[in-house]
Amino acid sequence: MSSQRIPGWINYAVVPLANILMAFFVSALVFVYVGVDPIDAAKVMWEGAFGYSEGWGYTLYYATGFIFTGLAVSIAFHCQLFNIGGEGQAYFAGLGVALVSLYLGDVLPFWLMMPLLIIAAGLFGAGWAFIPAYLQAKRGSHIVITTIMFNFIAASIMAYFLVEVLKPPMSMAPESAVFPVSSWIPKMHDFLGAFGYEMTATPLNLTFIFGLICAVLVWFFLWNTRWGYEIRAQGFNPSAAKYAGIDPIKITLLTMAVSGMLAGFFALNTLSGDMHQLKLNYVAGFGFTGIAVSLMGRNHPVGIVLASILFGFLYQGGAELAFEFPGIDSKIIVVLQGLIILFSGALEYMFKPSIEKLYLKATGWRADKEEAQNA
Amino acid sequence: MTDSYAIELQGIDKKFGDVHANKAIDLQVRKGSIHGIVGENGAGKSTLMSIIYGFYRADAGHIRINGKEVRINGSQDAIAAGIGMVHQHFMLVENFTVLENVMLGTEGGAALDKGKVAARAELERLERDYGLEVDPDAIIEELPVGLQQRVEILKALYRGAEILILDEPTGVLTPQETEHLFKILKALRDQGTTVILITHKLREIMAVTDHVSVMRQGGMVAHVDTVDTDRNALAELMVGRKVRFTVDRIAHEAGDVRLKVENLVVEREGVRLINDLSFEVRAGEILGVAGVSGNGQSLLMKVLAGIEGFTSGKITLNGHELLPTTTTSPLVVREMGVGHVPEDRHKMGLINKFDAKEAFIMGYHKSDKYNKGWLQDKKFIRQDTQEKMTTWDVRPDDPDLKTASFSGGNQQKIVIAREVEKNPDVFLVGQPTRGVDIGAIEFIHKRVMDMRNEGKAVLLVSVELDEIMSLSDRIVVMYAGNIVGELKAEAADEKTLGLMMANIMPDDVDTTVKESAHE
Amino acid sequence: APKFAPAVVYDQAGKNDKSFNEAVYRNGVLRFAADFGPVVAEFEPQSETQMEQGLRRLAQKGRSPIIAIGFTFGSAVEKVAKEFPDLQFAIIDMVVDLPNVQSIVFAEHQGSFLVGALAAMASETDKVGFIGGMDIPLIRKFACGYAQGAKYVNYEVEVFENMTGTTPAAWGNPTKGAELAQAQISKGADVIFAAAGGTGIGVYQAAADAGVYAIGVDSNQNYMQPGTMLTSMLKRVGVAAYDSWKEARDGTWKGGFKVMDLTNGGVDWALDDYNSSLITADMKSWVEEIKADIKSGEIVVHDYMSTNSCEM
Amino acid sequence: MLDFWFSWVILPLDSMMRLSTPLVLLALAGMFSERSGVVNIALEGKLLAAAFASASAAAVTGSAWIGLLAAIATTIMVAMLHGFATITHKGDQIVSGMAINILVAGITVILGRLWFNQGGQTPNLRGDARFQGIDFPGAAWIQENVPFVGSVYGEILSGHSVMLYLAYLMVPISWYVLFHTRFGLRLRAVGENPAAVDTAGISVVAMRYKALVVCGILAGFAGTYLAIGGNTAQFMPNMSAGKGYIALAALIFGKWRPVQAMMGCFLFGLLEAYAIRLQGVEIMGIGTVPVQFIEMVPYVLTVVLLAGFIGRANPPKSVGVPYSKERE
Ligand SMILES: Nc1ncnc2c1ncn2[C@@H]1O[C@H](COP(=O)(O)OP(=O)(O)OP(=O)(O)O)[C@@H](O)[C@H]1O
Ligand SMILES: Nc1ncnc2c1ncn2[C@@H]1O[C@H](COP(=O)(O)OP(=O)(O)OP(=O)(O)O)[C@@H](O)[C@H]1O
Ligand SMILES: [Mg+2]
Ligand SMILES: [Mg+2]
Repeated sequence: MSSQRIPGWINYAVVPLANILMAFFVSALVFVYVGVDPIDAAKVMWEGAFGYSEGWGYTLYYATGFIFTGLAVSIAFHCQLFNIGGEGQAYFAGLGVALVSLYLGDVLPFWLMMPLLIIAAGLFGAGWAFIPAYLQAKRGSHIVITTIMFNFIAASIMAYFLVEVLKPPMSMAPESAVFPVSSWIPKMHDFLGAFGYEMTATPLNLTFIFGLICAVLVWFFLWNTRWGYEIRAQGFNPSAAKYAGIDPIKITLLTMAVSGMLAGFFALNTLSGDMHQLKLNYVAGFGFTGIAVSLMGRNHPVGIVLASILFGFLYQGGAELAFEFPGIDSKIIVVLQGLIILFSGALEYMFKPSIEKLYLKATGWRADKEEAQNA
Repeated sequence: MTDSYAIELQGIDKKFGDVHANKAIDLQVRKGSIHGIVGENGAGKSTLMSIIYGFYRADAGHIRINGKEVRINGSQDAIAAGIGMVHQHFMLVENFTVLENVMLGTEGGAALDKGKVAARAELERLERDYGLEVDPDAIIEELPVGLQQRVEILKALYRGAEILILDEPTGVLTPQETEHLFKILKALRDQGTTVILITHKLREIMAVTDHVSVMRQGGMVAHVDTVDTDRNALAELMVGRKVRFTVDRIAHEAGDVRLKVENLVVEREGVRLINDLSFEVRAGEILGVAGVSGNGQSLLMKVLAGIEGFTSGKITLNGHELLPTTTTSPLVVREMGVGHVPEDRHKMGLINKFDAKEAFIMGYHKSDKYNKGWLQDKKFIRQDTQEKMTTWDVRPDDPDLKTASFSGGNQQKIVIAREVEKNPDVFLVGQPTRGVDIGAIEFIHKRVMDMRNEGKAVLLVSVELDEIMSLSDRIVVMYAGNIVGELKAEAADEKTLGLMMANIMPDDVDTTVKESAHE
Repeated sequence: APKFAPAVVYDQAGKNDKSFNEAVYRNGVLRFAADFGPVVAEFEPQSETQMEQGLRRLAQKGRSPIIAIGFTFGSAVEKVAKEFPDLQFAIIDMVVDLPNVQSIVFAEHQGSFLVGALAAMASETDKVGFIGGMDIPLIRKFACGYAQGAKYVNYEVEVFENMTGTTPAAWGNPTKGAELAQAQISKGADVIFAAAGGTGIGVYQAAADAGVYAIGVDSNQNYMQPGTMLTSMLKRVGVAAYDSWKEARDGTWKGGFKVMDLTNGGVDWALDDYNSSLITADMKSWVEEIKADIKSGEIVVHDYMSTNSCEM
Repeated sequence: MLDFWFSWVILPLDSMMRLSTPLVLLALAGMFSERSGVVNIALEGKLLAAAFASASAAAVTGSAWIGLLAAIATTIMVAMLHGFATITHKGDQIVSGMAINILVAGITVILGRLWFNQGGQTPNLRGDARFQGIDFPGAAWIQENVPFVGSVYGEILSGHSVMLYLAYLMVPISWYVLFHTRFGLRLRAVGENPAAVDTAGISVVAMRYKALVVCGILAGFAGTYLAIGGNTAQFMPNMSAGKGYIALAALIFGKWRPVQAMMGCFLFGLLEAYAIRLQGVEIMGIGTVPVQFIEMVPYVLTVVLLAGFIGRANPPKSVGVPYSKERE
């Protein structure tokens, strides 16, 4: 339609930017209302997130988590599947990571643990996504509702495991024992330190690199393999996909399994990379935020990496805000998040027509000419 | 004189994004007349009617009803102005009863139960007066399409429409039903109702209308009185030049049986949609399948193409036997040497958001030719696409252009090129010229005929009788999931086929052909 | 010793939970501020991750001593204290065996014994209730002490016991608390002790609505439903925090194990204007007598956590 | 025997009545919205917003009824935001629902903290500032003197707040509105085939907004019950605790019909009542029951139902699809 005359950068850069700015603007109003100068707050957040190497470390650490949950949501989106279950999939994957780390960590060396952990996280995440996928593909259940339900089911199961199975005797907190060191993913500062680069200690770990690799792989997978072709075909037009011999059941299962696997990798960053033990509710909403990340990143790996960094900034900057302004609630970041999802997801189309119109107006003489030529 | 017009349109203009669906349309419809509107697919007929009915809002222009300028901002304004419309795609709530559908919007008060009593009485009166019987308590989704359409007409009458717009009402009707409908329309006209009728069937235009307007590419190109024109003249007005309906046919002997269907049964949720169907197609012949849509032709094509399974019977495709237990898929069927041009290019044949490169490998995307190990061979795909686009004269010949950006005719060329280039022995073709212009039609018809001449077995499904008659060697007619008769092309004429489509066997038709197919 | 720069990290319930955390805030932070100026840095984490981040963040700023409120901080304190061996840490309700960590634990069983005794004295139905928050040994310790106290006063007393949940969510579910209280009241309980954090708010409300007594926990919660709050079992976490900071300020801070019990006033029962009319002189003298007996060792209250069971 | 009956039948049923109340109201709220074609995973946020508004307004004015009005006004506003995104701007209904849930979870705490300075809680309410239990005539006497059934009247039916009775009254009212009024007919139609409604001269946009207003009102009642109508007397952060999703599950369970949805709520309420009571309790012969498994039953049941294992749950046909006349 009219998008033919609108260049891509309007859609992929200007519109999302306008949406974010709107979200920032509204949250600035909230800041003013609670008595904090939004400019000061922004400064604190910026400084805290990017101003020094520790801030960077935290920002990228959070971003790593979002890369996984964002990619997970996006790959499902390409198949027109709305996977709201990233939260549960990441959570459940934690169980896989914990079991492997706790039971094999003492026996196996680091270099064997790493692939095992990746497999465990991926398998458990994929497994938890597989059931809703199967039910959608075979029985026609609505994947959105099923995955929401599976988040709750995962929460109950994990509570059971943490309280009744994994909690060391005599310990009161619902968390597992600390994993053996051989199952720890090296921290970035240790890793860089080995090469002589100094960096402050932060939770940022090598999973970040793995996240970037995953983003590249997802790109290859979606746009350069026959499976990606099938996923997108199925997403755009299921009946045409069927005509082309694409098995909707297989593709749904494949897509959700890959999506769940990516969500599962979240466990690597947080558990193997930083916490070194399984804790109750350790995903802490990252799975849900993945939806916002994916929306903002326009479901493209490059966009998702950028959006992840933005959200990493919000998280780290937000924590920083809570340190600097003890009076304000760090829930304000939750508000900001909600606004970003609202404006760049739900109200995605609010500014689009006016921005397009503006663009057309600015380049109006050309469009008119085009029409004149056509006539 | 103004007040002798029920509807006057002046300068109606409408764009959907870049699609200029209506360009400065002027139209006058005389009170108490039946006014036909014709034009190719996509000419803008439905859009124009929807504007009159307030479903869309025009970007510019004036509407006058009975001489008075009105602003129609929504369907409620149109209804208030006495306009009723039967849409091309029915506007019924499927899980509601007939009565509920009819009263929706004119419930007669906030409490439903009282209104229902009154509505039932009025509905029953209308049904009696116009011979439009339907059970008021029947659930819509359980009614056959013919009856659903009655409900649509009843809805309009119930609202007291003085101007009735019907958008392609006969597409889903049998000839008798069409006949009956036309009787009603004439009765309505004689009582002073104004009727606007959109149809593609020029025969119908000649039979029932008083005046005709012709649309082409969003514009209004002619207004004529029906008595002053004929089919050929209308066809010429529609496409802008002389139309040639026939394709040259070389006489030759058909070869071996390439496609054989024996006692095919397809059931869905306990309903037999295809009922004990048998036929065969030989190399070098075109078997045409005629029938009112909805009689199982589409399903038959899907089953043959491996998209859907079947319940019992046997299919032999190019020497490969398929039983209900055989695991097939469109991919497997293609491997057996079958090409398939689906009925609906937007729903099946293409993916609007894919670019031409991707469109050209649909269904063949797994073949080794297009893949190098795990990755697709993008360079080769591009080059291959480029070549095909050039040979098939697809315009513009840009492999990176999104499918949606091609015109209908060129989109259809892409689909046909993709399937023909694989050189299949069995060629399944559904509605190959739906919504494409006459130039493309000639081109496509010629290619289908070439396939026959090259010795392929072609199965052609079409609702266009002209198309069926000009291409086929033999014609079978489907009704309610079965073949009700077979004709040699020479013996076929519209009247005979029409009767057969309504399951009425003219005396001179040899209905024994069906049995002989069993041998 | 490191530079004195005190700090506190609350648990996820936040400093206004009207109970455990609030006790630290009111009787620790505010009192310390009143005495020495606003020097204590506070942090309220929003998530599991932020608990550790908050601790580390305060440590990186050179804060010392840093007090972590609650056993949920166990592993975080252990990790961060190891990373910053030169700083001082303290943790409440948990033992972290590091030289730079002060582990402060309370003799909750003793305090619970006292309020259990009071409950039995006040009960007319001879049925009393206990509602715990998260089902963990620590809360079982409260329950067990409470039951012992009640039975000590009246062997006939029946004690209903319910827990709210198994996860930290159990600390903040007043609806569930009220449901459990109503059930116990319907079964005849006329005094209910809640050791359940924010969940207790619902318990006290339900008791007030039904006109029966409730007993508060950690802070003095007598003010919350005047007239039906029989008393509160005081667990002076605020005092413990205050003391820890003060020791550091005075240079007498030591790592290791610190028990707060009846003897040093770490636990107690509350009597103030809100409940003075509910506690008769007899009750008061009897409970004070029991208190003295526990201090002297005449009464030995069994500690659930010593055997992981309420059986002696 | 009588004791067992009382402890394990009567009291859980009594609990169920209270625990199901917000669910019933929310499920009805969801029903109106989904029947009109707007998927409502924002119920959670609407509930929370209403709870906060009612408790705040009641705290400030001292009147529970003003609390109710404030809650209704607030949820209507939230519903309008939802409508603005999904109806006016054709935004994704699920994404906007998520946005609302997250936004409300944050904003209630911030405002609560700012206004009342109690860590996001609102002050504890007394007297007229909350809805209190109403005892039916002779409830205590009947309960005492009529064995078994007396407690049904005295314990289960009597003694709840007016909000609870209002909530259950909403069920027949909703049923009547949905199936026996013009509004209901149009509502059901617009969720099935909005184009049919449009061409019948009814504005789809207006219908959906109206449905969301009704949804807002009912969610307002739900939140009010949660905060000041049941046995709590204040707002606490995140006190909705997933009830919005359970209500959604009950709605699906009830196949988008009011009475059946209420039954679903009863089932889930009863399960919760047992889960609460079984926490950490030793049952002879079994030991302690892991209540986590009881807690997840509603979710599992919903999944099983959606998969068609126990009958089909056919949602309104156009639910989740923004109504647009433009193709593609
Ligand atoms: N809602 C819509 N959104 C976008 N484009 C539309 C819409 N409706 C129609 N169009 C486009 O406008 C043009 C005119 O369509 P319209 O349906 O009016 O044609 P028509 O003459 O009724 O064709 P047919 O004979 O196939 O019914 C076509 O190009 C069509 O694709
Ligand atoms: N559903 C639709 N939504 C939007 N645009 C459409 C839709 N269907 C068709 N179009 C666009 O409308 C235009 C007209 O479509 P149509 O299929 O009638 O082809 P056409 O223009 O008549 O082709 P040709 O010129 O080859 O006959 C094309 O540009 C097509 O891409
Ligand atoms: Mg049309
Ligand atoms: Mg055309």
